[in-house]
Amino acid sequence: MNFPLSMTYWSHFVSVAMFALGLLGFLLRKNTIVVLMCIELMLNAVNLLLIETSMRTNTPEGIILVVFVVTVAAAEVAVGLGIVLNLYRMKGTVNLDHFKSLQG
Amino acid sequence: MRETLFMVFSLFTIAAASGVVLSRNPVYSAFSLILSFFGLSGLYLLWGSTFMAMIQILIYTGAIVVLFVFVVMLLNLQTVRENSPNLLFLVGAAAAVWLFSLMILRVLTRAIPNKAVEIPTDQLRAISKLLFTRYLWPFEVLSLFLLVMIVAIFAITRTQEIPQGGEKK
Amino acid sequence: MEAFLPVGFLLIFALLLCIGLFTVKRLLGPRNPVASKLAVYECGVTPEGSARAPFKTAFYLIAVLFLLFDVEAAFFFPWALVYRQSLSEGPALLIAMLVYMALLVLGLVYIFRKDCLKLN
Amino acid sequence: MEAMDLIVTAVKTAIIYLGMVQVVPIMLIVERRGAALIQDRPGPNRVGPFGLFQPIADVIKMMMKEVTIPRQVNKALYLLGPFLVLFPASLVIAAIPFGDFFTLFDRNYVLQVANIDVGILYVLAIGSLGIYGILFGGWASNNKFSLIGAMRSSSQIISYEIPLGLAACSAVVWYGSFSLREMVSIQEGTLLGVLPNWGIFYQPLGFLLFFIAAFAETNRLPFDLPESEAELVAGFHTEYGAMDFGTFFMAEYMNMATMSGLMVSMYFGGWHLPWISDATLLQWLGSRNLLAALQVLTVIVKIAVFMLIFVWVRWTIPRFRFDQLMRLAWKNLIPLGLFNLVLTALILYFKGAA
Repeated sequence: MNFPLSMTYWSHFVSVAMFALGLLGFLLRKNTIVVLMCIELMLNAVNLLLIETSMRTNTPEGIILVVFVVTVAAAEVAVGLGIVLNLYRMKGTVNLDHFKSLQG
Repeated sequence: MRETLFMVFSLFTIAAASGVVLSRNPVYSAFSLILSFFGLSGLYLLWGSTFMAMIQILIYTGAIVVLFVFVVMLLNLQTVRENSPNLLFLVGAAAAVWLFSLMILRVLTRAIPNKAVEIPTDQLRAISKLLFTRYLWPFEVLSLFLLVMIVAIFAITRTQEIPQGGEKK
Repeated sequence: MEAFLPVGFLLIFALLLCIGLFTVKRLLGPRNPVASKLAVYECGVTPEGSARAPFKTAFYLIAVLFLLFDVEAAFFFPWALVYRQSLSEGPALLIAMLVYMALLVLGLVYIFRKDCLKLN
Repeated sequence: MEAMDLIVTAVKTAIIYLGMVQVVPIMLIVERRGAALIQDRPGPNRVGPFGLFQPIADVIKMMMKEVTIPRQVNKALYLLGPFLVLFPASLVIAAIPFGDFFTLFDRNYVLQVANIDVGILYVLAIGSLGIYGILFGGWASNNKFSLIGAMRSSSQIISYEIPLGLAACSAVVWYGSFSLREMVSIQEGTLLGVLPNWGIFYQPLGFLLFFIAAFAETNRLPFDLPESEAELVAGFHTEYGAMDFGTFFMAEYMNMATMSGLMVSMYFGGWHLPWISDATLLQWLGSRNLLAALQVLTVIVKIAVFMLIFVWVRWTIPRFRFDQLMRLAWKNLIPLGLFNLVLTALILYFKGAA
């Protein structure tokens, strides 16, 4: 392998690493807000892969798909954080361990 | 040149992304998130997609993270106590590491052309045209979707006003 | 993308300026910390309670509405870019945008009617 | 790109950047003397002839002041705060065209830091980052005034970003391009033989929206809620002193210059002199570089006019209340921005159809 590895390689690496980091945070962190941030990380990992493929193979569909992903991400954050605020009003905390009413 | 820059931005992005996960204080997490999105937009730029790079900064960094920071500051949480490692914690970590190694193995073993690819210039006009012709219906649905979101958010936050009047029991 | 190379230079110069300002401030300014100098500034009154306390969530609504409208406004831009060129192809693009905007305006009207932002 | 090109580009960038930083000392004296003129008092007139060396004295004073880091602050973010505002303010100037191009060693260089094809999006995107310095600085200060000031300031900035974007969007519809350079080149010549062919005559409502939003984005009066001294001490920078405070002000003046530059490029013909085309000027002057110098001078004069308007408005219009501010943004400016967009599209459509 010659040293400055290709951009494709790095894109895949960053994408996978970011997705794994997001997943790690999503599973391990207890702060609901940080968990939502980790979801954003995972979405962005996928976005990077989409843009990489779209630009490399010169197909515009990937970028159009990213446009939709961005919108959905924005809406998800807006509603998600609204729910977090509501939960905080009811329980006085954002620690995920305290939200157990659905556990039975 | 381009490859080296790409490597620098890649490492920067990953470092910032790990900052999001590892910071105890949610404010630092949000700050790392900004840096990570900034790095990502650099990567998009290096791939030649200037439009998406700008949208990344405009929407993600300029609006979505603002919302995160707002909520963190409005609630003014001191650090939430993270649980000490228990079984569930270990299973979660193992799952993430397992998935990571699986994916990275796939990336490494697949023959990726390790040569500089021809970067096409961003066919911005062509993409926009496509968005408003072939993908017009999804695009209009997007608008409807955002409208529904506005209503939904108002519905969620309105219930908040009830305990606010008479202080919490 | 080559067009963005000078922005890299600008980034470096801006960083240099920031570092310069930081060091100048550190080197030239005297330092004589006294307890009352380092206290919270609240017009001389002894501060009561921490500033880190939760407060009104009205700001959240503004931020959320900004986020949604910013997303909508951002996707006007690709349309704006191609609109002038495609005038000869009939009103398809104009109608597409009008429908898109009608939904946006509907959201705006909803906000005003329900008075989400306490504007009235 | 050759090494020579790189060096010329770096030097050009440095000169433009240093030039933009010079806005700060100049505006210090202009603002104080302008305020004095409007309020019918002498103003600073002791240091040097007509008080012209006052900014130097001011800057030295700022630098020599004691640096206090209050006990309660979150140190890292507190120290970072001012630079988080200055940094985006420095980056935005990349998109502003100062002239067509100049020739050096038989090569042409654009009179602009970077000829970005998505110029207007770049400005909006990087411009929206300035909010973080305010938010993090205000939060890290751990002071009630700072936190409330930061929240108010950021709510104001985000609310006015939408009309700003919509006004810019209408301009994009009209010019059919994202690049500020292309927008300026379209504005050459005359309209109906009497008026200069400037964007303001095609987009009067868009300009008005952009103008109002620009005031709010730069936190200038009548929208200087975050700094309202009477009720909030100093808003988000209550706990900042010495050069940190100075850095916030540097950023504010640089933002003002950038906004003026944008308005000049989008609505006031950029480097074009009214009524005279570039080709005629080139004939008169005979040299490409002389023309470039004249173009830069034109842009600087136009920006200076806008800066004076900023000062003039500051001492003329009283401050809005917070709810009035929000009502203006959401109930007036955003619907007007949408209306302007539809109007532009319809006019273009019927003009094209006819």
